[in-house]
This record gives sequence, structure tokens and C-alpha cells, in this order.
Amino acid sequence: MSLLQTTNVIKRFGGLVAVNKMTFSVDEGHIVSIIGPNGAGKTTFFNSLTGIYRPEEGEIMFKDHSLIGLRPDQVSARGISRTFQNIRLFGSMTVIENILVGMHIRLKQNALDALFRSKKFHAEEKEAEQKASDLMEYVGLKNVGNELARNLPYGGQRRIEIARALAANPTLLLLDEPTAGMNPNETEDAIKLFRRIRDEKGITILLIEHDMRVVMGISEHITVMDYGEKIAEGSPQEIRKNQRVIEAYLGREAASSKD
Amino acid sequence: GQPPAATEAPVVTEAPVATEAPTEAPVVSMGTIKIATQSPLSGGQSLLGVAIKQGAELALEQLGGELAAMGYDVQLAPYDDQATPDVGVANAKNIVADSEILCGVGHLNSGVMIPSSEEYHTAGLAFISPANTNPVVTTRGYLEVNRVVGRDDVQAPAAEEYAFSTLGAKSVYIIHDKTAYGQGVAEFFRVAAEEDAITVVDFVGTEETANFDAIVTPLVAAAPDVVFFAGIYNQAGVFFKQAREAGYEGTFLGTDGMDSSDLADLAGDALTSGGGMAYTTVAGPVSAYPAAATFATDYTAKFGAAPEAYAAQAYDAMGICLASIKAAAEAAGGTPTRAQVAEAIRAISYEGLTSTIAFDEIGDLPLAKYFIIKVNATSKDTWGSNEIIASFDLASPGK
Amino acid sequence: MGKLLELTNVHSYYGHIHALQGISLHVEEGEIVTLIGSNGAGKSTTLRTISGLIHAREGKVHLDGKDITHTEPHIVVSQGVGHVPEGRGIFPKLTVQENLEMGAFTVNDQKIIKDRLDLTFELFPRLKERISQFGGTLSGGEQQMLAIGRGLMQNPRILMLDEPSMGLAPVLVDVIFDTIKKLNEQGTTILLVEQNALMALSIAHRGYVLQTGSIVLTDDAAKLKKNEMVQKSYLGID
Amino acid sequence: MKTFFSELYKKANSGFWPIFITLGLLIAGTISVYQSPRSLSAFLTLMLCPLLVYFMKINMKVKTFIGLILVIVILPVLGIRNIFYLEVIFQMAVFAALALGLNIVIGMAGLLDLGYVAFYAVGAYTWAIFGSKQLSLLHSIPGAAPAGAEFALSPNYFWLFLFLGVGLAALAGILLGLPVLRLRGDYLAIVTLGFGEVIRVLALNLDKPINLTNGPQGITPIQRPPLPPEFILSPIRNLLTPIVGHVPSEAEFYNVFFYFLALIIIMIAITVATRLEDSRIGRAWTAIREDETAAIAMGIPLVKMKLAAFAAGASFAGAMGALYAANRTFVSPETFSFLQSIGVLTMVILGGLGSIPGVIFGASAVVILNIQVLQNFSLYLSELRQSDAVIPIINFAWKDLSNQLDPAKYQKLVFGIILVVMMIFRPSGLIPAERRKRELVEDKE
Amino acid sequence: MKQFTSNPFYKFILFPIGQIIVFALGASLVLSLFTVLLAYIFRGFMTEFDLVERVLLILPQVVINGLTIGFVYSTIALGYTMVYGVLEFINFSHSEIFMVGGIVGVELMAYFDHTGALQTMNQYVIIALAILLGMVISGSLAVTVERVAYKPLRGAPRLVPLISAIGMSFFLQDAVRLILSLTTGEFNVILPNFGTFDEFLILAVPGIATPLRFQIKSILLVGVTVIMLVGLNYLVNGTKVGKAIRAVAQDRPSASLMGINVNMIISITFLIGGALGGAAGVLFALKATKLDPFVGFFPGLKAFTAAVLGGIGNLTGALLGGLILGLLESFSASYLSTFTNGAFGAEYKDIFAFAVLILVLILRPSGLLGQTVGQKA
Ligand SMILES: Nc1ncnc2c1ncn2[C@@H]1O[C@H](COP(=O)(O)OP(=O)(O)OP(=O)(O)O)[C@@H](O)[C@H]1O
Ligand SMILES: Nc1ncnc2c1ncn2[C@@H]1O[C@H](COP(=O)(O)OP(=O)(O)OP(=O)(O)O)[C@@H](O)[C@H]1O
Ligand SMILES: [Mg+2]
Ligand SMILES: [Mg+2]
Repeated sequence: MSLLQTTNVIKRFGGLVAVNKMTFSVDEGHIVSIIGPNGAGKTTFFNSLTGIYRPEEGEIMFKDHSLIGLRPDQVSARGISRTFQNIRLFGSMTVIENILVGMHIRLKQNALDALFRSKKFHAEEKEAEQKASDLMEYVGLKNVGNELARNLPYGGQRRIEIARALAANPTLLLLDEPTAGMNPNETEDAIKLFRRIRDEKGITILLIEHDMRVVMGISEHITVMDYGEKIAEGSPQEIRKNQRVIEAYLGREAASSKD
Repeated sequence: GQPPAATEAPVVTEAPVATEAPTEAPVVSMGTIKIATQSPLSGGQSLLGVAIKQGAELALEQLGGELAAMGYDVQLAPYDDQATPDVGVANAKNIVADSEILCGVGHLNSGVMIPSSEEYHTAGLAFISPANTNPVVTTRGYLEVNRVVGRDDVQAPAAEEYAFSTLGAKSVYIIHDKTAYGQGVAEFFRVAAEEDAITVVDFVGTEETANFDAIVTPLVAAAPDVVFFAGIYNQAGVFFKQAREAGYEGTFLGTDGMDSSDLADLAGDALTSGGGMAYTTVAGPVSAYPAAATFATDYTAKFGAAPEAYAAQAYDAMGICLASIKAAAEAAGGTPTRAQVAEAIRAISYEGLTSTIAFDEIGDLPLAKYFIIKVNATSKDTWGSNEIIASFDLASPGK
Repeated sequence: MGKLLELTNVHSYYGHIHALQGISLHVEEGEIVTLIGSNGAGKSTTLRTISGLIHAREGKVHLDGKDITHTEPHIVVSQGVGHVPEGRGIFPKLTVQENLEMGAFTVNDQKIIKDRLDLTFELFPRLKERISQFGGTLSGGEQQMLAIGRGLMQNPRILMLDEPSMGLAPVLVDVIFDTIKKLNEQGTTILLVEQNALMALSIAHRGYVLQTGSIVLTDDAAKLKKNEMVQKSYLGID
Repeated sequence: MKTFFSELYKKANSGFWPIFITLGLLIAGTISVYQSPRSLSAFLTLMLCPLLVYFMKINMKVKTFIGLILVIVILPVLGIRNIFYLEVIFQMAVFAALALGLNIVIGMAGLLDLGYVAFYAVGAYTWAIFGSKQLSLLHSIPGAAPAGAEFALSPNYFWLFLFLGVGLAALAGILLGLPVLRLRGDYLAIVTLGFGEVIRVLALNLDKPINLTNGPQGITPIQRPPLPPEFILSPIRNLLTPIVGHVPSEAEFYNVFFYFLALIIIMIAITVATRLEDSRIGRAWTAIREDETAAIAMGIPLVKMKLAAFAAGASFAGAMGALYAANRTFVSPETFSFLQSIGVLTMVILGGLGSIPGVIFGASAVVILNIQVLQNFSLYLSELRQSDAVIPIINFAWKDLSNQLDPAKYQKLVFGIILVVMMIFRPSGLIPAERRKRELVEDKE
Repeated sequence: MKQFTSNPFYKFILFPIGQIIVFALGASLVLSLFTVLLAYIFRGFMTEFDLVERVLLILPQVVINGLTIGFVYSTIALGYTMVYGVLEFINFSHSEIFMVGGIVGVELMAYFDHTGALQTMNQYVIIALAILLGMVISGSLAVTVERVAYKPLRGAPRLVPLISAIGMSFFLQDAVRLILSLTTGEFNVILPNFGTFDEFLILAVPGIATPLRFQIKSILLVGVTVIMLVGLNYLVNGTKVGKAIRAVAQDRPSASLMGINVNMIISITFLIGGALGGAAGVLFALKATKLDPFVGFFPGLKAFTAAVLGGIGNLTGALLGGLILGLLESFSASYLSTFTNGAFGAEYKDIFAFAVLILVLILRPSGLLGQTVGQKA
């Protein structure tokens, strides 16, 4: 059964149709990729899913509930977390604080608990901090918990973004070009991380990437967009051979190179 | 060119000067006495506020000799109330905490005087106001609060009387500056006008100081006989000018807030054209007080500018402080307490520049002078050509 | 061929973070030189120090023999150093066209401007489609194209590119590298920072390897490509 | 030279030295203020103690103890000796509470509020209207109070209205917040500025059609809550009489009383602020401040959080407003001007945006500067002018100083210069927040 | 058509003037219609007089008043908006820059008065000289202030320069007062009387009972501001400097990488904003006839509000915002009392302006003409 199902989603900017009649689904427990040329509408599609944009037409169902009209925080509460293409960390908060912010919706404390420092509050804070440092380790960051997020190098910031997204215990994780700016070795690590997230935590992953090693390496299913529309769909093998995809996106060389 | 402080002060106090002061004995130091002033020394109203301070300063210099002769080092402690109640009150607390301060002169704004005097009252420190005309200043009946000027609930009806009887006004437009002073005056005027069945075309308050177009337009359309402005000259002057330019032909009327030669510079012809302009005041021009002639020259010599309104009153207020302290000191046979000074002030009869001053049981002048002045001046230099068309001694309405 | 650019023992800091710890390198006229290194090694910082966005606390930067260590960026740029920064630095409220024109701010020759504009649009037809869209609303890859295009518009003697392939679709990555090569053949010196070290080394003449703020290795590109350590750490070849 | 001082500092800040120095200063300060109650330098010395306590390496418990002794015993006693100090510390307390509230809105949630005194006004007028005779004057002309007007409520109701003030101010915060939450940054600033003006203009003008606020005349007298009963007061009075040298009057007791009330509110404010800050709510505020889009994508409900910040900030102002009205027994619209809002903002930023000890210190510093140092300085200069003093070297007699240069007239000028200079040399404030301190170091270069 | 729109004469002269006219007339018309409509609706409630007639009687004058002050606001607002656009902070001391310009201009005229030249020289030459001097002094002052009080603060947290600006504002008020009062203790500066500026141009319009009266100084004021607005428009949109200003506004490091001297551009921005403020000061002085060191505050506040209303950072927005605010003020001050039969009056005009501001911002969170081109997610 599909976890996320969109039907005919359309998002326009003025005259430009950035996402055009996207019908698309993600099965629970899968790693699914969206690829496509620059400006194809991938990020816009993500933004439509997460409530940052409200699509003009179409339906988005998540766990059999519609997401249309929900605010981003409500979408997040339903179990969808994301990272951003241009890193958007809380730069002058520490790494650990960033992750704690990610936990916001999972924490139960209210203002009164905070004011009176109830037992519940202490227990929860302690647990949250523990969980945050576990997460940091999980994504491969050590001993940087008290650094300001913006002082970390690019790759490190990408990892915090992922950890922050995981902190909300999502069912579905949306990653927008998570390995951009990473070198091949780091990319390898990231691939392993994504696999582990899916295998160990059972989180479904939807991914936008331009790095074919990632896309071809871990996706069960790939959707290709161009000019807002879905132009192809299938397994990595199918996509790699798809003539239209090669022309519009992969280029001859990449298509022929080993993964 | 100042007269040395010890010589011939132009003042005769109730108790004639200590003629039999021991001449040979060196003056024994009796300590310091301070007299505070509080008035806006900075900000938009500082012109008048500084005049109050300087009037008092001059008085201290010229009249402080007797106390000095008794061995006191008399000092001025000038405070800046910034025309704001909060600052005034804070300063007041500072003033009352200084035990060397035995008397005070201030404030300019009734809105500042009223809350500040609560502090003076609690601390028993006497203050003499040279400028506050709002009735509430004295109607609370505090021993420590006095004033050497008249009251708005007399002044404003006097202005109305002038409008009704002399000018024969049938309709009036009332505008005020949204201060405690301006609005107070305006309300008294309105009540009086309604009693005489004058039509009040509109009753407007405005904080605007520069561009009155929007107010003037309906005013000109309504064309009332008289426009009564309750506020301060530097707002009014601009307003008069713009109203005339826009075609208003009636008479402008105001109260003591208009009393500054700057008004003429600001408004120019607007004051004399059409129905002209007149104002009531509690502080007549220096020329109205024969005793004040030397004051004006001394003041100008010392401070480089002619005295603004209330400078002479501040001079008198300071004079009363000095005389009362002296009287109290003599009665007490040493440095007096504040209470003694406050009592002495109420008991005094003081020959001041502006009149012979004595206070009634709430600190008002039993008979205060009110003037109606018609403005003939169109510039600062001719301010002296204004005519006192009436002057009355009116009794204080009391509590 | 002289040393167009030379860094001697450069130390740069962000506050108390010692990002460059004594970098010495040079770029000769007509070369393509690449800097490789893992995240946080200091590649971007090196470029920023050269263009004057930050100033070295110690050491010297020379351009054509002239000391530019403490020169302000606009002067460095006007002396022929182009810098396409990491993170793109697009003017979000200028249109694509205006962004490109900004690139040519110091160029007065209208012909060059026109040529370069044509070149940019030829490379990235996508930009032409988006010509009057605001820079801030472009997609990530489109912004990258715009940043590179803007760098081209500067017509610099030496062009410094910070991860130009980031976020670009595979087809375009090829285009970018071809273009760099072509530009170089036409006489532009190139200093290239790339995560895609394999491709960078394929077109470069020489390369430097950075590790935590220091240069650990330098050699001809071809040789670096075969270096075991480089292969292992940066090319992802075990 | 520099190393010499830093060595000295290190030495002074290790072992028993800190306690020694701090206590020494405290005692010296106390004695000198006691001896010469009007000396500014003595008072400033004493006021340095809390700073020292804050910076020195001393056991937290000892710190708290010293601080409490100073705030609860020494200051009030010295205040009764010189009543002006009570005013100073009361104002410090009032503005510290305001600054703490504003700090929640600006420092934590990053919402620039330029009309903060509006909430202060709400609190003040709430008690002013009900705690005075105003209710029976609703149909009278402002200024002309007819005889026979009565207080509507017993002074005991003050306590109720203290809470009502808090509630109403918080409500006003929410009402203001609701329509404007979509606004970012400086749009919000101007709207809050407008809101501040609206409240002031309403206070100024709601004397008609019905006379709710008495317009520019302001409302007076306003009742004060009753003092604690005599059986508590009289032992205190007996105890204090020999110490302060006179029998403390009711007025003095009232000032102490209000000071303590203000202290309690500050304590609550500090507790609320710190506890909220390191909780999920505080983190959410910081996140919003940093990047709204990312924050909302992390599941933080923007509207709710921003409203919470507005309401929390406003409520302190409301409490202080009610307290202020009772202390002054007078309110008028002038107290709630735009400049006042700016003043509180200045305290927050001067002290250190986001830093709780910072904003308290900022508030104290500005109050002392404004009502004490500058006034004293100009009084001192004017004393010089009245004396025969001469500036040595250039042989300039103070007497000859032009009247136009009278320093008493230029307090604002000096204040302005201090602001600019402070910002240039300590942009992160006098006691920067830990977070900002880190940020700033990295921003340099 | 395309050819025509890219014609510089059209682009830099006709178009902006047209825009100003459209804004001015449009805003006036909308407000007038709205007011008259209200008057019709409430006609029955006023027994003593005919509300509609009352309204129509002074309507033309109210509109003229509103536009006149609106142009002043616009010109000051431009200074705020330019600085805001580039440095993203509210330059609180701009109101003092404005004040200084006005005072300098008036002092020049007073000097001419003193030497007697005032009566002999052509009145327009005098005004032109005064405006010029005001622009030069205010412009340089603004640049100096920037150098001294803001430049050292680049990179500091956002609110820091705001406080520095507030400090500057206090300082300038008192410093100007000090200078003015050095000789006599007097600090009001009063416009000397000369020329025919107070007179009215009377225009009888068929169909309207009362003829329209335009005061010469109002015409002058509007004329000069329009010229300046057009000039500014050209500078910002038609020259390289303008482009550089926009680039610096959006991304300083990137701008410097384009070869733009960021510090110089910031100085230029302050120079232009200051000069506009100075000119506005002189024009305002013509209208107000009296200035003092504290006169800047209210117009400054209004102008800033206008800048936000129009969409801060947007020059056209500042123009539109100023006009609307001026009109609103004029309408509310003139009519509120009539409509409510004295219960509410001119004293509510600012509330009115702020209420409209809030309303506009609720509907358009970035002001009338401000665009929200945020970073993408
Ligand atoms: N706010 C906007 N206004 C106008 N056009 C927009 C806006 N946002 C995006 N676009 C356009 O919509 C198209 C899709 O953008 P989107 O960011 O979704 O692309 P993408 O597939 O993520 O590309 P990339 O791989 O480069 O990140 C682009 O052409 C972009 O220019
Ligand atoms: N603005 C900044 N403030 C503080 N530290 C920074 C800043 N920018 C970079 N750094 C630090 O300086 C070091 C070098 O960073 P730099 O950006 O030069 O690395 P890089 O080699 O370009 O890495 P990447 O491949 O991730 O871009 C890193 O440790 C980084 O954390
Ligand atoms: Mg994208
Ligand atoms: Mg980098």
C-alpha cells in the first residue's frame, strides 16, 4: 500500500507551470528518488508536499489523509520531515539545539511544565538530549554538539539537517539533494546512512539527487521530471536505459559509465 | 556689570533687613542652603524652562546677600524636568532627599507640577511655582505648594468675557494642544462660552506643530468670529499664520501661553490683520511692572537675551524663597527646617517685581493680576508695542 | 608563463577558528589548477582569502607580483580576479538579465559584454528561458548556472570557481567542464575547487590537496589522479 | 601591561580572593553610602557589587546569598536613609522588568517591538481607572473634578487588578499579534510602533465622549494597596530608626513596599524567562528568529509561538504598569510615549540582547545614568559655575562659562554620545548573551 | 510599442511623471469617493446640517492639503527606504538630517534677509539656493553620520545600528540646539517673509461653487519634489550607480565580487537619502514657517510609516505611501469631527493612519508595492 499518493498536482508561478499534473506514489519502506534536469520542478514538488506551497490543483494523500491546505508544521506533525536544498540550519544555535528543535513536535512538555520544572519536564529533557546525541552519532557527527551549527563545514551541516529531520520521528523523510557538496567518500557514507535509516528505523525515504551513484545505488524506484511533468518512472535499470531520460538529463557519458 | 549681591537689593521684605548685624565679627559659616529649580532645560520647551532657571539664578545672585551675610552658603540646584512627569517626579525625589534644599522654584508645566508636588508635599518641602496656572496645582490644598501667578479657571473665563462682551463674538472655534495646560484652559473657556450661548463651532485638540492645513480648512469654511487657542505660542504662532494665509478673517484669542515675543516673529502680520489677536495673561509684560525695569536690563546683561515670560515670576519666586528662609532662620535661631520655611512662605508678604505677594490658605495669590493684551506687534522688536487693554485684580476662586 | 597568483604561508581565521594554517601555492598564467580536499579542509576559505572577502592574518597573497593581501575585494576583482563563490551569491531581487549585467560591472567594452552574454546563453539555454525571472526564485541548479554565467561576464584573467558542478544535472556537469577547458584554451587562467575531484583532475594541469587548512600534497594533475592516497580519500576508488 | 592586568585579574579571580574582594567592596560601599548618603561615587561603588558578584568566580550559593543581602537588606535600608535611592532602585526594578519582558519578544523570539510601552500603559490605566475616582467622573469634564466623587473600589482590589493588568496586557499582546503575525522583521516594528502610538493617543483622547482616561490631565489620585499591618511595621520601624537616623515615615515604607513588589515581579520574570528559554518553547523561539521557514517545517506552529512571545512579554509590562500607577498615584499619557519604548529597547540592547543578566544590568545602567549620573554631573558643573573654581592650565574660570553652554541643558546630547560609543565598542552589549558572544567573535574579520 | 517603452525619455521622464500623477490622482479620487459615499450614507443622522454639502464644500482643499504634505512625506520616506534597502536598518537619525536641512535653508534665507538681498533677489533663485544648500549640508551630514556611527557596526547584530542611530538622533537634536542657541539662547528658526509664496493661485472650475485655491508654495513644493523624484528614479534605475546600489542592498559580499566598492555605494546611498531629506526639510520649512531642533520627529515618523506602507526598500512604494498617508491625514483631520459630530476629531488622525497601515499590511504583508521575493525553501 502506498504511504504517499499524489494525483494530478499542479503548482504554477504566474504563467509558469512548475509542477504539472504530478501523479506519483511512494510505497512504505521504500527509498524512492526523483530526478530531472535543473528547474524541472522537483523542489517545488517537495514544497507542495510539505505545505510550504499550496498546489493549485490535485490531491495529496498521506497515510490516507489529505495534506492539502495544511500548514508546514501540521504536515510535519503528520510524520513528514525534510531537509533543504540550500541548507537551512539555525545557524547560531548549537548542533544539539538544532536537533532538539527538530524534536519539537514529539515533546510533550507545555509552558507550565517548563515554568515549574516538573518531573516530567526533567525526564523528558534528559531523554531528548540523550536522543539527540544518539542521533548525532547516528549520522556520523561526534563531539560537535556544542558547536554553532554554522561553523561546521558543508558536509557536517548536511548531516545535522538529516539528524534534525530524523529527530521528529518521521514516517517519511524527504531529502533535497542531501549529498550536494560532498566528495565521493562522504557520499559513500551518506548512502550507507540512508540505507540504515530505512533498514533500521523503517523510515521511508523520498530523495532528490543529481548524483547518479546515490540515485542508482539505493533507489528502489525512480521518477523523472522535466518541465514539471513526470516523463519516466521505473527501476534504476529501466531509467538508465530510457532514451528520453538520457537525452534530457543523464547525458551520454553518465549513462554509459558504471554506476 | 552686576550690582554686588550685598548692596541695595530692590526688595523690601516683611522683616526689615538686619540693620544691626554685627559689623566687626567675621561671618560664622552656618552651612549650605540650596534652592532647587525644576523646569525643562532641554527639549522643545526649554526656552521658557531656561528662563525660569535664569530668573531664579539672577534673583539668587542679587538677593542672596542677606543669607550670605548670616553665614550661609546659598546655592542654586537646577534640575531639568524635561517637561515630562516621570522625570519631574524622579528629580523631585532626588530634591527632597537633599536635606540642604529648603525651598524650590518650578515647574513650567502643570502636568509635571501636579505629580511632582505629591513628593514635595510628602517631604514637606515648599515649592513656589512661577508659571503653573492649572487649578489642581493648588486646589489639593497642600501647604508646600504655592504659586505667584493666577489660575486658568479665572483666566479662561476672562478671555471668554472679552470675546463675548468686547468682541461680541457669536461663534467660537476652540483648539488646544492636548497638554494638561492647554486642555484645561480650553475646557474652562468652553464652559464659559456655553453659558453665554456662544456657538462652539468645534473643539479640537492637536499635537501637530507644523502643518495645520487639515485643521485650518474646515475652520475657514466655518468662519467663526473668534478662534481660541489654548496652548503655547510656538505652536499657536504657526497655526495663526497658516489660518490667515488660508483666509480666516476673525480674531485670534489665547491665554498666557501666547506670551512670548517669538509669537510675533512666528505669526507676523497674522496677528494684526483681520480681527487681530489678543491674549489674557497672568504674567504681564515687564513694562507692566514698574519694579521690573532694572530686572529686565540686568537679565539681558547677564544672559544675553531679554527675559521670556515667567522669568520675572521665577525671580520673585526665588526672592520669596530667600526671604522666607531668612525669616524662618531668624525665628528658629539657626538653620530652619523645611516645615518652618513652608510656614514662613505662607506668612510672608513680599514686595516682588510683579506685585506684592502673599498667599492664601491654599497657596494661591488672594488677588492675582490678569491682563488682556492686544497684540500690535508683527515682529519681535515691536513686541513692546502691544497694548494692555485691560487689567484686573481677580480673587482666587479657592478650593 | 609567470606566476599570476601566489600565496605564501597564508593563515586565515574565522574568529578564533584557524581555517588556513599556512597555505603556500601558486597559479601560473594559462594554467588550470585545482584544489581538492574533504569538507572543511579550507578550499573555499582559500578562494575567499584571495579575492579579499576575508584577509589573511599572516602571510602574503600576490597577484601578478603585486601584494593584494589586504586589498578590498572590489579592487581585486577589477584587477582581473573572478570568483564564483560557494553558495552562489545570486542577487535575489534582480532578474537573471540584471544579475548577468552585474557580472560585467567592471567591464566597459560593450562588445565583450555582448559576446559573453551570448556565450552564457549558449551554455545555459535554460537561463535564457528565465531571463526576466528574479534570481531568488530560480531553482538551485539554475542559480548555479547563473552564478557561473555571471563569473563569465566578468571576463577575468583568472577565474576561481568554487564547486561549480554542485547541484547541476549530470548533462550540465559535462557542459561545465567542457566550458572550463575551452575558456582556458582561450587564455583564461582557472583556479578550480571541486568535490568531483576525478573530473577536476581530468581537465586540470596541476592540483593541490588540502587537509584541515594545510596543503599536504601537490603535483601534476595526471600524477595526482594516480596517487593512491588521493584515489582512496578523494576519488572514492578503493 | 596588558598581561600584567590579565594576570592580576586571574589572581583576583582565584582562591578566596573573589569573596574577599566582593565582600570588601560591598562593605566599603555600604559604609560610604551610609556615611555620605548623597555621594554619587559611593552609590556607584555599591552598585558595582552586583556586577562583581556576577563576574567573580564564587560559589553559586554564596553569590546568591550576597546578592540577596544587597538587594533585600542593604539597598532598602540605605534607601530609607536617602529616599532618592528608593526611587532609583524602584525605577531600576520597573525598567528591569520591562526590559526582561521586551527581551522575550525581541531577544528570544526575534520580533522587533517598538511599541512595548503600550502594554505598560494597559496595565497602568487598568488600575488607574478603577483605583481612582475616575469611574464616578465618567461624565464630567476632564480637569474639573466635581466635589463628591468617590473611589470606586477599596484599595485592596489592587491585588486583583495587578493580575487583571497582567491578563489584559497579555490579551492586548495577543490582539496586536493576531493580525500582524504574517509580517516579518521591520514591518512588525512599524506596526508595533503604531500600536504604541494608538494606545497613547487613546489614553490622551478618551476623555470624550465619555471621560475614561481624563485625557492629558492624567488620573490622580490613584489608591495604593494598604501597607502591611502595624504589628509587622512597628518592629521594623523600631529596628530601623537608630540605623537610618530618623523614624521611617509612611511614605518611606511605601517606597520600600513598592520596591519589594517590583522585586517579586522581577524574580518571577527572571524565572519565567530562564525557564522558558531552556525549554522546548525557548528553542522554538530561537528557531523562529533564525529561520522561519525552516522552523515551521520542523513542526513549530509559528502563530502560536509568536503569540506566546507577545503575551509573555506583554504580561510583565502589564504587571509593572499597575504597580507603577499605584506607586505614582498618578498616570498620564506622557509616560507612555514612543521615546519610552525606545528607552526600554535601548536598555535591552545596551545590556545585551537575549541575556537576562545583561538586560537587567542595561536597565539599571540607563536608569542610573539618566536620573542620577547625568543630573549629578550637570549639578556638579553648575556648582562649579557658582563657585570661584578655575580650570588650571588654561586658566579658565568656570564662572565665565557661557550660559548657553550650561551642561544641565545637554543631558540628551551626552546620552546620545554614550549610546553611539557603547554600540561601537560593545555591540553585543555590556553582558552579552552566551550565544551572541560566540556569534560575534565569529563575525569579526 | 516596445521600442517606445525603452526610449529613455519615456522611461526616465514620462513614465515616472505619469506614475506620480496616476498615484496622486488615483489615491485622491478613491478617498474622495469613499468619503462622499460615507457622507451619503450618514446624511440622515445629522439633523443640523447637510453632511454631503459640508463634505463637498471643502473637498478640493482637503485633497490639495493632503497631496502637499504627502509629497513631503514621500521625499523623506525615500531617505528611509534607500538606507533601509541597502543596510536593512531603520535610520532613526534621518529625521534629524531632515531637520538640519530645513534649518540650514532657513538660516540662509535669514542671512539674505540680514544682508538685504532677500528683497532684491529673485525669490525662486533664493529658494533654489536654499534647497541646494540644504541638500549639500544634509547629504554630507548623512554621510558623516554613516561613517562615524554605522560603519563600525557592519556585521554586528541587526539591532545594534538601530540603537546607534537613536543615539545619533539625540545627539544631533541637542547639538543643533547648542549651535543655534549659542548667541541668544534662542533656537527657533523662523522663515523670513519674502516673495509671493503665501499667495494663492485661484482656479475657477465650472461646476464647482468654490474656486480651487493653490498656494504658490504648495505648487512649488510639489513641483520640486516631483523633479527630485524623477531625478532619483533616473539615478537608481538608469545609471550604473543605481544598479550597484541595488546589488549592494541584496548581497554585499557578492556585490564586492562584482567589483563594486561597497563602502562607497553605501556612502552614496546616504548622500542621496540625506540630500533628499535636506531638500524636503527646506520645502517643509516653507510650509511650516518655523523650525526647531525637535521638528524632525513627527514628519520622520510619518515618513517612515509611509515607507513601510508602500513597501520598505521600494522607491515607488515610498512615493505612493507618502501620498496616501498625507491624504489620509488630511481627510481624517478635516472630516472626522464633522462625521462624528464632534465626538472624535483631528486628534485621531494618526490613529487613523496607523489603522490603515495595519489593515494594508494584513492584506499585503510586505506593503502596497513591496514584493516578497524570499529565498526559496
Ligand atoms: N517562486 C517562484 N517564482 C517563479 N518561478 C519559480 C519560483 N520557484 C521556482 N520557480 C521556477 O520553477 C521551476 C522549478 O523549480 P524547482 O526549484 O522546483 O526546480 P528543481 O527541479 O528543484 O531544480 P534543481 O535541480 O535545479 O534544484 C524553475 O524553473 C524555477 O525557476
Ligand atoms: N563563516 C564561517 N564562520 C566560522 N567558521 C567557518 C566559516 N566558514 C568556514 N568556516 C570553517 O573554516 C574551515 C574551512 O572551511 P571551508 O569552507 O574553507 O572548507 P571547504 O574546504 O570549502 O569545505 P566544503 O567542501 O565543505 O566547502 C571549516 O572548519 C569551517 O568550519
Ligand atoms: Mg531543487
Ligand atoms: Mg567550500
